[in-house]
Amino acid sequence: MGIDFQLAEDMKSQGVHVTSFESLVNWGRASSLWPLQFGLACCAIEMIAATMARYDMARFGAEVFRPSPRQADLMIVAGTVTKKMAPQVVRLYNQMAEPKYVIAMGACAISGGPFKDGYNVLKGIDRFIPVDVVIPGCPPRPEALLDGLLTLRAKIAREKLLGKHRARHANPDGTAAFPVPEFGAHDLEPTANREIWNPPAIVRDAEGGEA
Amino acid sequence: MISDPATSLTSAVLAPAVDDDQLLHVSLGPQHPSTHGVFRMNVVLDGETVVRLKPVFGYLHRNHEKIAEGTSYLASMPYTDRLDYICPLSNNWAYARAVEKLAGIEVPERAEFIRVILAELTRLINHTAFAGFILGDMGAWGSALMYAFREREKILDLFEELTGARMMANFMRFGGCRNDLPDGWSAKVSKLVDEYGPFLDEMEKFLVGNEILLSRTLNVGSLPKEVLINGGITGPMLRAAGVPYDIRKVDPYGIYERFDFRIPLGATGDCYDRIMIRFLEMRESLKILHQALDQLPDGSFIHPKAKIRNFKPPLGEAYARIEGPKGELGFHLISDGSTRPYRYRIRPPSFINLTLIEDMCLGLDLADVVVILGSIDIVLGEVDR
Amino acid sequence: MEPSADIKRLPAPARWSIPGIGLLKGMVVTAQNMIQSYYRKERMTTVQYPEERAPISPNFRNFPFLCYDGEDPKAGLRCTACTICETECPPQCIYIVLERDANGKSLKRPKVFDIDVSVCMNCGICAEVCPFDSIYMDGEYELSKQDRFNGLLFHLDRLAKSADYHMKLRPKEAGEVAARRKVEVDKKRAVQAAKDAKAQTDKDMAKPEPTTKGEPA
Amino acid sequence: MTAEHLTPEDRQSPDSLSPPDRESPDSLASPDRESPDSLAAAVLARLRTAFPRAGVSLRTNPGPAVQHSLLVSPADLCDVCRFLRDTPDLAFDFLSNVSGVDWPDPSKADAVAAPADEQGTPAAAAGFLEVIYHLYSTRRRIGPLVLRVRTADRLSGVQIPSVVAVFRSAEFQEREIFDLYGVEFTGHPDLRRILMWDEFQDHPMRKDYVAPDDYEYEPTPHAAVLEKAQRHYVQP
Repeated sequence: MGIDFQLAEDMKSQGVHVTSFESLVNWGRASSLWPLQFGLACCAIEMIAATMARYDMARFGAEVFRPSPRQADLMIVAGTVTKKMAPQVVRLYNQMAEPKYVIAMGACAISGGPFKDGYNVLKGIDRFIPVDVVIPGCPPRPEALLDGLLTLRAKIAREKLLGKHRARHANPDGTAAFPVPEFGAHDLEPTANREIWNPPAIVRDAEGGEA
Repeated sequence: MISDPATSLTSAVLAPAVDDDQLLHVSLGPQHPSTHGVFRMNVVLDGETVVRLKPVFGYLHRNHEKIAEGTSYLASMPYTDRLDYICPLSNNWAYARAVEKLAGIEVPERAEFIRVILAELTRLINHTAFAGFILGDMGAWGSALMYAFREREKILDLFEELTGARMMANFMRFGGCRNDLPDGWSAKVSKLVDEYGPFLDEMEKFLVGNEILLSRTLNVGSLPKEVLINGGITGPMLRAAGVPYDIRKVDPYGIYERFDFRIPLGATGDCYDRIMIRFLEMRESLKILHQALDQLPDGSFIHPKAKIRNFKPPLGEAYARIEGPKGELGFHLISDGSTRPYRYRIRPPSFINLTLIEDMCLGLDLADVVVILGSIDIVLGEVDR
Repeated sequence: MEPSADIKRLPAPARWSIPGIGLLKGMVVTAQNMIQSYYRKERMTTVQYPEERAPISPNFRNFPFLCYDGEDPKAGLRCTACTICETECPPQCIYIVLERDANGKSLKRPKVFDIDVSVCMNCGICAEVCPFDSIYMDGEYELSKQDRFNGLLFHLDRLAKSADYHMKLRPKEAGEVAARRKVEVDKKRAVQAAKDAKAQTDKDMAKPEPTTKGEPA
Repeated sequence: MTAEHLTPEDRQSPDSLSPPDRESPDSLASPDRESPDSLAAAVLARLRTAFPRAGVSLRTNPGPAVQHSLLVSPADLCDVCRFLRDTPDLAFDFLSNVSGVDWPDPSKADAVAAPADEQGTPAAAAGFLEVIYHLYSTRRRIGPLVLRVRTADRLSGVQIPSVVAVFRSAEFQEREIFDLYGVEFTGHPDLRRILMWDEFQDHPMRKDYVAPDDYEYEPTPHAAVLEKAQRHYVQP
């Protein structure tokens, strides 16, 4: 179905641009990712710094921070997600229209980070919503956020619109909304969405090494 | 004179003028562009007028105090960076000071100078970013913040060169600092300090006469002095109302007694004063920086007997406070003689400065709430800890 | 005496002398900034990131790496698996297992050395407390991944970096460390040599000298 | 509208916003600064004369900080605070900090804040919760004056009178202590959980709190975390 890459390049040199519908759609999506204006903690300051003059996220078409989830394509989870905040984050994600992407920026959003032992800290937002790109660091430099954005763009460019491995948003049966956890007496209920959160089992031998 | 400042305003909280079903209940936050993070306010409106305002906290409650009670004294130092994440070095200093008080550690002179320089640079960062953020709250999202962050990046580059991180410095140690100043660093700071005055002029020209800013801030959110003191308000908020209370002067710590600077005061304590007082404080910070850089002595940057590992302060407790950029930042530590603090409590200025937010907002419009919240200058990492 | 206020104000009518003059003044500042951004260096702040990178201070620390001497990352590893960094690490993102030989004797090197960079808070305490000059902070920051579980748990092979890399990253610090280590190694070598020589002389002393005797005249 | 703003001349020069010379910086310094170790004892003497029957005793701090404290019985707390605030020559008008402390082992509490004389209340048999107040005087520029109040026990006798009616700044801090330690402040106008959600039932800052188990994926565990993580390990 695709076009021969070499042929396309040859034609480009003669001024004829040929592309597949899929790459055109993906190019459009990747080039104007509007993030949700949503800062949680320290990483949000670096996120703001990334949008400011020095790093200028506008060069990647991602400077239009939208205060409403309905208008946003990208959720940058920038900071610690506490258990008290987690239902709101999931709800905001559910309110975003497909196609939607999530960047977990910084240690806290990925895994709870330095605060993971806290009683009110969620150990990674990937327990409740699918995360596309993770950016380690505490906080990551603004350049690292831009690098994460480029990783996401590369991922979007490879997305399939049809077939078995098509993207979630291209699948009519795919879920767009994920269950929102409820506040329990001691913890969130449920503590994770088992459908999307399946960490690898850690196997240790008697000495503690990896078996 | 108010006879009992604590109760005068709580009793003055107006009874709703119309029937309850006529009132509009609005939840501002936790995801809201002008709540400075994940802060939430449940506002009850009669038309546009605020008749009730209840802040809701805890969306960024990261259990710093609990984590600190389970780990060594040193390991809490990088966590203090993440309290008020706009000014980590002030937090470092407050914590280091509390531990030094708890264990009776002396700090060498050079380290004190380095600390003063860093704390005042942090104040510049905070107040500059404040000016950008509050303009964003008034609808000028963009220009002011861009200028503020442009200058902030210059200071962050200096921090990165000295401490190794743009924001999370983890720089101070009990009895000094982690490392000495790199070659040529103080010359760079001098250059920055020289260039900062013109930037402040530009920023003032940009803001001060602006009619929109004036009409949004004049006579908005002021309270009597006695009420503010009783409500635990500290920092620029209190000084904007004309109370000469700055811990650098009234309870001097470090080497602030050696420097010549003034405490700028406001008159009414409305939002306009709160913005302007920060510009004046930045000018004073520049003065302190000039003096500190001129007098910077040679010597050791850390006490030679300072311990990094297995640090055990003696039995006892200590409360130490510094004048953070947002107000009085205190640490209350209780040691039971082991390597871990028995009680580790932070007195967060942002949190306690919010005590009177309802009193400030009552009877004003919803749009004023956003400006008042911005003028309090909170950082959620410190509010919820 | 109540101190006077520093923020002065004018009575109301003066404020409205020319409506909008304050706004215009602000706009002049914006216009100046815009125009200057084409020719004044301090106003041209944008760094065209993926194509060019702003100079980053050699002091910048992001994640730790393990330093090894020589060519072989396994043999030259300075780490002795003492677990000081593991215990001091504030967010507990380091995991070390000591390697032992068949008899259970410590080989003084790590069998497993994992750092979970999805937890690491870049504080640098591990590098600060390491007594063996083994762990240092790296300046690498372009580490975004699509998979947290496989991409962000760094094992020994990913963490080990040569002393030359350290030297390139932070010449000043690495130079000092190298000089100190050289002195130590020399000292150790001298001590060892002295010990060997002593052992040799002891051996020689203990033994009678048959060679000279049996030597034909 | 009675709006005013900066004079145009004021905005000309960089230092224009500051008046030339208001006062020398020294005038802000303390007129009568007392050393912190004598402060608690001096205040205690005043309290003894004012409230002869109040349960107030001195507790010494063994550490180098020498911030001695006054142990106040819960019943007298509000009267003592109001006296400290309203007496002109004391004028402790600023309640800076309120800390909660959990003492399951009461002997530890007495080690940190040792009874100064025999009059000090004998150590409680069971553990208790403690609330510590740090008072300052903005007018006299002295402090901190440390007050401590103890609950009867850690289970049901956790009531302490609220000082919000005297110091507004205690409002959110008392709510926080109620939330995290479970001290019930009687008379507090709005005693609800502040940091945790309303349905939450535990008091997480207490020493015996057990955090929920979410240690399924811990690739780098050791010490206490290792024990928790091991429960989720798959045996090879």
